[in-house]
Amino acid sequence: MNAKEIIARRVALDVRDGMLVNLGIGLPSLVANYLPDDVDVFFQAENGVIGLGARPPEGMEDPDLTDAGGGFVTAVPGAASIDSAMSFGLIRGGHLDMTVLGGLQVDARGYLANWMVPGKMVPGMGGAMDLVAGARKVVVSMVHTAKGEPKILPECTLPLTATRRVSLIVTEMAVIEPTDDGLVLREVGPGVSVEDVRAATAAELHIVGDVPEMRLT
Amino acid sequence: MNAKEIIARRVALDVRDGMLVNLGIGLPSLVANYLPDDVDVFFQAENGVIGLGARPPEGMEDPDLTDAGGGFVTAVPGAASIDSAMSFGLIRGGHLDMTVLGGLQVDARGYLANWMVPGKMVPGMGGAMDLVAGARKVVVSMVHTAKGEPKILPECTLPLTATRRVSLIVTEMAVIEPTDDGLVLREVGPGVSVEDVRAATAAELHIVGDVPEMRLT
Amino acid sequence: MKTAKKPRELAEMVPEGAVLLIGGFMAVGTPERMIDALVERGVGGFTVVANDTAMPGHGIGKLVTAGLISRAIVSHIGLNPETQAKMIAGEIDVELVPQGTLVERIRAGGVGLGGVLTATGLGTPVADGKPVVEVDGKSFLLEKPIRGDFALIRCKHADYKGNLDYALTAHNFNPIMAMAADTVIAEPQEIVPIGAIPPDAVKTPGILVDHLLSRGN
Amino acid sequence: MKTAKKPRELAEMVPEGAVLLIGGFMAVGTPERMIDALVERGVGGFTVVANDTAMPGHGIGKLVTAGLISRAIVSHIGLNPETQAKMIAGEIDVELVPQGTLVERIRAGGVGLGGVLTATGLGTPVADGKPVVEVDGKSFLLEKPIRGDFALIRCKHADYKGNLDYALTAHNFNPIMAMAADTVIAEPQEIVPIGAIPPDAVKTPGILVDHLLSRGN
Repeated sequence: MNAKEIIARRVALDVRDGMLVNLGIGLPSLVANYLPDDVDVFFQAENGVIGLGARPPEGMEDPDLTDAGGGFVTAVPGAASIDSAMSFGLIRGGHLDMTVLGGLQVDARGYLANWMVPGKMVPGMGGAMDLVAGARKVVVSMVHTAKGEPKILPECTLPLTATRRVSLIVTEMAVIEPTDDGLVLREVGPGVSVEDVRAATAAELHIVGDVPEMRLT
Repeated sequence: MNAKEIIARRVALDVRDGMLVNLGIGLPSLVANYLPDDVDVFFQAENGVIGLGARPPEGMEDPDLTDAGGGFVTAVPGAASIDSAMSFGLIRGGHLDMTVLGGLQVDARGYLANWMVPGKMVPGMGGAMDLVAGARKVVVSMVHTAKGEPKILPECTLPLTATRRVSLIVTEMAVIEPTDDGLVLREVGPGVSVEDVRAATAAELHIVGDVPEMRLT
Repeated sequence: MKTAKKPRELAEMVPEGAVLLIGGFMAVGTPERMIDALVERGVGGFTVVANDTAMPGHGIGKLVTAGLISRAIVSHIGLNPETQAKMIAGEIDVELVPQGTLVERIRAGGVGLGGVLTATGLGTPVADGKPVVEVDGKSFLLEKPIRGDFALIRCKHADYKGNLDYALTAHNFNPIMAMAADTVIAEPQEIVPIGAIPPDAVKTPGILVDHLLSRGN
Repeated sequence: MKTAKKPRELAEMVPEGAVLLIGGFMAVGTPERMIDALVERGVGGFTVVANDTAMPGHGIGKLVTAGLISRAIVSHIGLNPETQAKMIAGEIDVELVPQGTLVERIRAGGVGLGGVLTATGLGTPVADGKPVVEVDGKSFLLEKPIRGDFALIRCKHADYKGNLDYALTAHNFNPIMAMAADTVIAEPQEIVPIGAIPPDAVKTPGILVDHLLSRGN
């Protein structure tokens, strides 16, 4: 099982029945593939649909129905179209139960940086800042290191996405919860030791009792 | 012709083709009766309809379609339902071309008081403050005096509705325009002299040249 | 899938002293059966946020008569002499808010904004004690967000997912209030199958709605 | 009754240096024929306010390629390398705004509010130089309203009165932008008779719309 699948499977376990969930483009979008059948959730795409469905069958694409990455999608029964003011009203107003976002860096305060690398990559923040500021639960899903370098740092060196603490960091090596006391290591990845995680993490990790291996189903 | 009809007829002459117009309850609502046939306007009721029509035929009332006074109305072809946020968004955002409101007092600054008499009548401002603050053209339509006492004063003694200068005051005796230089008497009522108007007005009136008698058709 | 609950069951969820956002404009678009259930239960001390207190015997007027309201945040009480009498007697604390400001304050509460900057009310008693913020040389009142413990919503249709639509001038405050309360109770005129309200016709997405009022009592 | 005008006629109304609000999200819900007409005309120096600059060859991307944009106020440019290159070369001045803040700033411009108070962007580069306002002990950024000289709107249907509706995720910024410009030009997929869009289905009332793009070129 590759890193991305581990991450997506683990995040999927935190999705509860009845939630409204936003999945970011890329890795986060994989989470939808691993939801248990008995979990009934609405996926939201910030460009304006509640009740996002899978890719449509060939030839049935509607140019007026895409996800936030611009890809063709379907709408599930009971879906609703909304404009951008309503979409971000729901996000900012705390009506979005969970957002799953990619990350470039997360720090000991639980602050996320995921929208620019000065002088190198300035795509813009899109909806990321509103999502991190407003969603009830913010899950950062990312591979643990970038070219061997830690992405979980004492303090982000990249511009922050928000100064709100994220709820959970899920990587292929660990599940980490930012708390008032700093980052707490809640679970380790399959076959990964606590020491492995420490070695790949630049921020201090707090360990409370035994750290279980993450479940993936 | 009674005072109210004179006022309504005179205000109706200022309604132009294509305008979006809000008529207050009572005297202002009479304006709709005197519009020339060739003027195509949309009436708006702040409770949520653009394209307000006349009272429905007996038995065809819809409890979900009323004007801002709670009376049954119809909707004209091309009407739109809007919620209160949109309704007042249009008013506050300058999309309403003209509002016609009743008045208790107007003063030399062109400030209107029309929503309460302390200790006596506290109905609440409803939409009046937003209408006066936001409409492009604010026309105050009222009888010139109350029980013989002037209603056009040097300064309002009642709580103001807004500190925005109204566009025009129309009474059965006069058409008065508040300007940077004070109140300018633009027209006199049928059979009314400039001196009659001055005698019934407590605020100073400026006269520029000959003051014509108001047209009523 | 939402469940539909009987009026009595829903009324019992509402504790003494709760803050209730109640839709409607002079009882048009007001959830009358929910109000009847609250009156029958007799628990009160409510803070009611609404456009107005309607008329005795109608909508919110029934809560006034039953003595269940201790505070009212409204734009208008002019058509309900009982509200005025109780206000003068000190039985109901009335805060009068301009209608456009009121709906925008509720929207701000629902969409996670810190307040509303409006010119409406400047220079009037509405401005007393409120901060004035300058933006590009213009002055605006800073009005605070409003949220409720419960929103009582009247709608035309609800589907089994809780998606709502509204009819004509019965929209008014309903779609806005549906965003701004911890628990949202909708009283539909009809409950229809999923899909009967197409995505583009949904005005309140079902994820905002907690409970539907059942057809029967 | 509105008149429908040819793309060339409408493009000629747009002067050099105009501020254009352009609907769409990665070119979904973007008025492509209006953009083609602007490219063909070749007058530029525009400030474009939009969610993003799409991709080369699509929507706003065509304005970028043609060199008609001198300033862009957008939430995302990540999918258009030409925008990034022109930004680095100093040919386009790019202001990046969080998506929820951007749409709310445009709404504020349209509905006459003095600004937007949002927690989004606090503690990030977005906050640089902006006032922070405290409300009940919480901090919010004060973001200014945005208005355009023109709004270019894509819709599903328009009727002869200019009432508009939208489809699925092609709503996005369009209904909000239709409130916030001096001149509003709508590009409908279909023009339909009055009444074909029922009052409850109208999302942009015709009184907001100045011009419809004709069916043919």
